[in-house]
Amino acid sequence: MDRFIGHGLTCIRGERLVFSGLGFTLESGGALVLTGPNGSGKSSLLRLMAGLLAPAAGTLTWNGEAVASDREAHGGRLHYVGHLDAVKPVLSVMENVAFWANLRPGGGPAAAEAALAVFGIEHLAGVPGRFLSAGQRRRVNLARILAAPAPLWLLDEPTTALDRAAVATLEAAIASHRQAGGMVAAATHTPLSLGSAQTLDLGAFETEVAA
Amino acid sequence: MENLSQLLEMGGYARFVWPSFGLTLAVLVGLLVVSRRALKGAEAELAALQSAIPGRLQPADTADEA
Amino acid sequence: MDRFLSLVGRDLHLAQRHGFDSLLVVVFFIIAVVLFPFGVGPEPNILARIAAGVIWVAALLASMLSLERLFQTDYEDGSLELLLLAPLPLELVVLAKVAAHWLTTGLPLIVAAPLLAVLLNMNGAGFAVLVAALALGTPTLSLVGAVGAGLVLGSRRGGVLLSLLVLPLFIPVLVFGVGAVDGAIGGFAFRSPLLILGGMLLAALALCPWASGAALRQALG
Amino acid sequence: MHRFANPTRFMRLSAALLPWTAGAALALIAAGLYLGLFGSPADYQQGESVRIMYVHVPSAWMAMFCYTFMAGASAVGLIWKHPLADLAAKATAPVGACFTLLALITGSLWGKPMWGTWWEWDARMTSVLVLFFLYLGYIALINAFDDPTRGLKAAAILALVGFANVPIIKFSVDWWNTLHQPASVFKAGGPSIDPSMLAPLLLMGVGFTVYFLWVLMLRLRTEIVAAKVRALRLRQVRSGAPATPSGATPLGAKG
Repeated sequence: MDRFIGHGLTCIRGERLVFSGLGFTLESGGALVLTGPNGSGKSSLLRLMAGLLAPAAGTLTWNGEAVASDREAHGGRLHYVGHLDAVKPVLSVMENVAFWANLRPGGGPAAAEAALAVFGIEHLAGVPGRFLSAGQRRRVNLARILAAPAPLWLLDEPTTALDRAAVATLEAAIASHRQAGGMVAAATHTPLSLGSAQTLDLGAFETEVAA
Repeated sequence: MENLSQLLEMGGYARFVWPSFGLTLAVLVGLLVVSRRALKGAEAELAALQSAIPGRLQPADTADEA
Repeated sequence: MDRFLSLVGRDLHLAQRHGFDSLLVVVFFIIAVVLFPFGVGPEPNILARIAAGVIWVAALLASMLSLERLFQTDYEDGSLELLLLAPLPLELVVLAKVAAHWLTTGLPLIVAAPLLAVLLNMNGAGFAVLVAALALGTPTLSLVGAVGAGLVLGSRRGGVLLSLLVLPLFIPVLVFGVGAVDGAIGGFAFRSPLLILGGMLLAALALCPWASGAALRQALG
Repeated sequence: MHRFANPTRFMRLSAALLPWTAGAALALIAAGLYLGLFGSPADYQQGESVRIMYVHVPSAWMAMFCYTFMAGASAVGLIWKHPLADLAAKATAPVGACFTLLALITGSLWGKPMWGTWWEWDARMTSVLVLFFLYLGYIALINAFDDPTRGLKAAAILALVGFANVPIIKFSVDWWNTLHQPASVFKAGGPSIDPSMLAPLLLMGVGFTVYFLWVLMLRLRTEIVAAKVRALRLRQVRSGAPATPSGATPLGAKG
């Protein structure tokens, strides 16, 4: 049973205080949906959770241990899907996914192949990234997170450019990830149906401008 | 008078000594003027903004830490 | 170690798929050196006198030109975020990228240098030392350059800015690189400048990945 | 915790100190100039041209001092994340660059009658020239980003990397210089310096330092006021109030 807890988090981007005093608790099997208007800090919170951004105040702990104390370990237990798909135009779909899978424990070519199949892009395995549509690139990026296991998924607008069927596939993937004891935090403004998810409205933590 | 011309001549080195002192003073005064003007400009902008924004007189950013 | 090698391999693979664009750097290096005889005249004595300096300065400029792309493409397509989150130290990621960069740009420069030394009528005694000095010096350039390349990510005018940041820091490598070659040609000690170049490489190996990692973190933070 | 670093204390302190530093700087520099021009003898070798020393040497001191100060402030900013330290480093850079430029130009004006050339590739002048490039790089980097805090952080790292390099550059320039010019015509200052020459030199040195503090406070106040202006503009944008026409302001990175 893993526990990922954020406490009293404050985020400053540039000179703007994005949010302050924010807390959350995620446990194995749990899901956290981030909502709020543009600029309320959904992406910032996900980057904070990933460790890409350091909180200006507050702590993030994984099973009681501060995330900041061991960045590599934290990186190893999470998958982050940001706004950019990290698909290299000159590498084939398979090479793209396999590279990221190989960097992590438990990932490999076989897992990469299975992940492509889940998102219905196995027929594109040999196609270089530059020929892909936006939706296909997004599916390659999502296949990446299936290709190596990690307990925590951080998804920033994962449904961008996806069609109905692909969204359903993603929902199913998230459901089975949670069933296996994984946890998910996702920012989205299109409805993504995640059973029994907590919702965190970042609009509530919006604060006055800081100098 | 003789002293003054002697001073100005600088033992024949006038064209090296006086530019050195002159340039140093010019740069230091110039830097000071530019810095002061920037400060006055910023302060004027802040004052204009504060009067343009209705409501609180004292902006939140000068308040003490939370 | 496997992951380190797979990172190096990926960058080499990418370079190869791009048709070894990086070899253009070597072409730049050669053209830059070839310009000098047109500038200073074709007299063999003069060319021989300045050969080491010209080759080193051109090598400095060539490796600086290629540095801009070191992190830029990964930064633009989101790969850099994922590399930061990979379960291995960021310093190793930087080191892997620098290694790949050196293999695709520094190494070809070393190969081309003796050819240019011939064109510039350099004394034969300097050839071996020139190659040795470049072999010790160009990795230092790549390492120091990686710090600058990390710092300018996301700035306006990355390329010009990078040269302004990095070239002054390249001066020690230039001084001792040329010193070694001139020493060998003039018949005095060339060991100590080579040793100093080696020492600078070790210091750069220890410090630059760390500084470059800090630069990347703040670029993505 | 300096997360919401509160500049009010600095603003109050600097407002109180400004007139004093201004007065002290003016008095010290005036006294130094008087002694340097009237109250000190000419050098038996260099004649009256030695008076250039009273502006050249303090400028060179300040060039080094400002860089050290900038690197120290950057380290404080990086380690303790104190925003005032970052701003202090930023405010120092142009002052240091001015002193470095003065050291170079007055050195050149001194070199012409002494060495017969405007520019001698001697070790000291060359390393000061490189120092000038380091300042230029720092200033260029800090201004190269749309988000001001991003520039501050990048430049702080650069200041430290540059500072670590200063001794290496100095060492390599010395080495290079001894290789290329075994004997210099000019032996700096002589073994000992007469008290009548030391007094104006020290007065100018202290005067320049106080002047630096004066300008630093002015520039730091400017930075803080500018940050407040940006914060107000940001609030204006967010609350949808009508914007005042003057000057566009860069916004922080999007959330």
